[in-house]
Amino acid sequence: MSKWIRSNSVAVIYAVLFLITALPILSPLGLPISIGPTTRKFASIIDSLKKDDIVFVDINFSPGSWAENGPQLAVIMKHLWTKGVKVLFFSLAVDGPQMYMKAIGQATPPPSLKYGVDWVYLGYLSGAETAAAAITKDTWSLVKSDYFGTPLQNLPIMQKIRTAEDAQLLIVVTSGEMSWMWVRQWYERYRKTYLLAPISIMVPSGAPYQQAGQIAAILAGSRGAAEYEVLIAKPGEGATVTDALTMQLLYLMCLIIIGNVIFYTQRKGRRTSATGGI
Amino acid sequence: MQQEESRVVSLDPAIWAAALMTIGIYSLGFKYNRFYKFCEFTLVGLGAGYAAVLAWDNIQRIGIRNIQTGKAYYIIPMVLGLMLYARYQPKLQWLSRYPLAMIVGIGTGIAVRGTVQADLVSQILGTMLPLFGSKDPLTYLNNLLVLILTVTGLVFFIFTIPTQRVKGGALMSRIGRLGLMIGMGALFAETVAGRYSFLVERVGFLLIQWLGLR
Amino acid sequence: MSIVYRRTIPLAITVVFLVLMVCEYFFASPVLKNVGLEMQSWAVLISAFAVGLGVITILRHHGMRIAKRSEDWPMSAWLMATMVLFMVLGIGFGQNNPMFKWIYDNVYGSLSSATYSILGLFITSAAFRAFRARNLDAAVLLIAGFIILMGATPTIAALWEGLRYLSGWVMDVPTAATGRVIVIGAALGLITLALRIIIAKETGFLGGGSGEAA
Amino acid sequence: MLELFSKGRAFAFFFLMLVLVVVYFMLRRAEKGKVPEIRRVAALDAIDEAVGRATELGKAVLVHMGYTDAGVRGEHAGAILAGMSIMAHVAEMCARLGTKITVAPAYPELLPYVHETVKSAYQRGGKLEEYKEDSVVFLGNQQWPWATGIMGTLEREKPGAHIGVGPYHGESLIVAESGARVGAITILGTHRKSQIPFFVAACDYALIGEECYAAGAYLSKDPAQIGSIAGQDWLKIITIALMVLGTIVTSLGSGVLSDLLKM
Repeated sequence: MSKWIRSNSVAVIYAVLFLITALPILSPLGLPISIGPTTRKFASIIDSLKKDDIVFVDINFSPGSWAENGPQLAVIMKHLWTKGVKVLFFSLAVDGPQMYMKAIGQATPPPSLKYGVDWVYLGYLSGAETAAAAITKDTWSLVKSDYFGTPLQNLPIMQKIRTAEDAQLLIVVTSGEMSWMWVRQWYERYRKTYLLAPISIMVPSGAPYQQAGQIAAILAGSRGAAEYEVLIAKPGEGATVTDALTMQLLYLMCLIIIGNVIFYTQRKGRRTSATGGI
Repeated sequence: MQQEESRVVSLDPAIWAAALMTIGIYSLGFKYNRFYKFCEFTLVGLGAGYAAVLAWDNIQRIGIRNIQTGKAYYIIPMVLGLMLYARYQPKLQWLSRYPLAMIVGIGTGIAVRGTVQADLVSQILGTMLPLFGSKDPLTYLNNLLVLILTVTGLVFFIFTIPTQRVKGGALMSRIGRLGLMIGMGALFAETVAGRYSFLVERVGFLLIQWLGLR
Repeated sequence: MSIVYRRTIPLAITVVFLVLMVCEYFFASPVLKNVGLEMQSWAVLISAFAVGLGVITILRHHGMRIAKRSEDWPMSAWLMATMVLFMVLGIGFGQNNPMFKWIYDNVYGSLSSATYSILGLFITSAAFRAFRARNLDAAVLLIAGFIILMGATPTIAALWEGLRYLSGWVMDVPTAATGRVIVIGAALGLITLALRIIIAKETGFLGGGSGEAA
Repeated sequence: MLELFSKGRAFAFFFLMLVLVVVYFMLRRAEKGKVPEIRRVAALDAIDEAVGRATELGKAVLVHMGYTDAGVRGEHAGAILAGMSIMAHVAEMCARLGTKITVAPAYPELLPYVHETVKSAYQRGGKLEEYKEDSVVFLGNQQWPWATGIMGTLEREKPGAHIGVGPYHGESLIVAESGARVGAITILGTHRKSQIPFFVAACDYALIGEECYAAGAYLSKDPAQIGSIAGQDWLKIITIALMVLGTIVTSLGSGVLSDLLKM
């Protein structure tokens, strides 16, 4: 048995990883988490919105990054619903509509809010940065109707929205490089608040923008979403993903320790340079 | 990952296709097999087909539409594009080099021009931080550390000047290398969590949407 | 003479466009800006034509395998079939064709995201191998990585608040310096490479071997 | 004078000119016979060793030049060309030693150059008859198809050496780890700082940033090209000097130098 494990060690490592990942998905563990300062700042900015303030939300990701961006979008929606603000959703990513539908299924708006009055979704807008420039400069010139085909003149909410000047806040939920472009198109041009909810591997690249104040706060991936869920007491998928992540990371740390123990007790094996030959 | 009510295996062929393909790719983690090969060949085939679709779209959008709207000189890049195919005609093979040379020139130009501002000037600026002043002393210590590690790191990469023979050169290079090791370890670990979340998404898809286990 | 056609002229074209793109970036000239933008869209157009070369390469490669009845030739046939099918659907019926979309979402999309998420497996085995304290450098790599891993684990971070600051420090100070060293070095290296191309010292990329056999 | 330049790019332009002048000067100096001594770069020396080892074991060599969606017309063109130089060198070695080589470029526009490079390497080695058209494979120019294809190719060919320099993105670790899995000596390099740690962790040898760009010059052993690397080194010294000077000036409360750099 132990011989078999040794010769198939990689396969065993992977198999256990799958098990560890599956466990919290099947039954959430509710592991404790601490809430970071940027998550607090992110939430407090949304919290400081007044009734009838206008918020732009770019749903800018695809199914592949749902695990990170989905819980973010859902928890942001849940928080927005409680503030009585008017929300303009749109997507600069092709798969945006699919993601909007999935998120709103999880963050169902309270019955007091009406589509077309309190929020609207414009669907996918092609053209990346050009589209960003256009929707902020003159929303009505870029789109004529919402995602479901209703002309803008029939949507009460749209009577209040003509340009970015009407809005107080932009929230971008994204898995891509489009976030830096929004600094130019939103913060630099209109000097309005910009909140970013990226996947976690993008967080370091966003740090300089945050330091410079161009991005007001960054919500870091699924973990940020989980912290946010705890903060506003609205449990959601972020906690599940974070549980799984915790288990995976603990497992990896155990593996690393085991690897070192084996290395020091045996001191043999394939001779490779330890640090990529540098 | 969706909170679906039904606790049964999915009957949707789309979900089945997606699930089987996912398992096929994962199977490589355990052993190379024909199922993986099937998935691989499917993806490579579809990828090449998709590339062709996108390319055709670009030819229409940039080439044909511009010509139709009066920018007749877009004939030139169209002809240049066609010249690439001269490669299949031994006598005219050299013709295919010209459009290529042009793209290579444009690309290298774009690479070089962006790098000076973003990677040289702004990085030098980023290092020029005060070492004393009225703020928290820890800030200045950190500023100094960044400066030291950047300088020694650059020294470590010097190829032709024998830094080892300069007094203190060997030590600087050593510190630089250790600094690099910290950075590499940290950058690697930093991305681990991000990469795992994609695995969570896929496993969630398999367990919940496909098998209906929750 | 053939060298003039085959090497000198292409190299000259590369250099001209390289310099043009660099000038466009630095100088405030509307004319240059327009020319630069136009050239970039020419490049997109020419590259679109190049995709055909890829398709031909695939058809030849796998066609040959089928003709020779090489091992597993039906797989090659399958690859060609998926490619052609996707091309016909996407180009002939448009990217909004329901069948095209179905394959894109459920097969192409699933295979792609499965491949992306297999990173979760590979990063585990890579970390298992790499994070071993074989010598001082590797130990430093391990410690830095471990601190970041602990900081990234929500439960551990919840137990000890200080960890968040420690891992923040590792990212902000030594790792920032590492990033800077790499970026500055790469920028200098890139410009040097471009200069070697401009003065025809580095021609390895032109096809036909490196420098000396020009 | 300043209005000639786009806003905030004047200093960068002069810095670029300085870089070019210094490199050109050192290059000329080396051409005239003052060739600098170059230190060994383990990862670059390892390329020759790896090809040699693959030959001894009767195994093949797999080479690629990374992946980026814009190909050679985009911002990563330089790194791709650096990868092409290494590929040319490896092809030449393989032709000389009679080792099977497979090149898998992710850029269709480069296919003609790659074909010609491999073919002429065999031609120069006097082994044109051994050259096979299918030593260049195309696995598409889309990220995940290409990465999947590389994984599969590695598993099927079980090459002895696996060498790649160019831009790499999310697929970097997949490519590196797959090489390690099949026991190939894996030597990968990139200029993208976010992917280098993966290569350092998973490869036998990793080429870091500038080492990729210097590879062509280093492997060519051409004095002029090595001179250019010396120029690059002197620029590092100048950069260090600027940083130290800038820190001192800033610490004294003056913004002169930072204003100059932002010019």
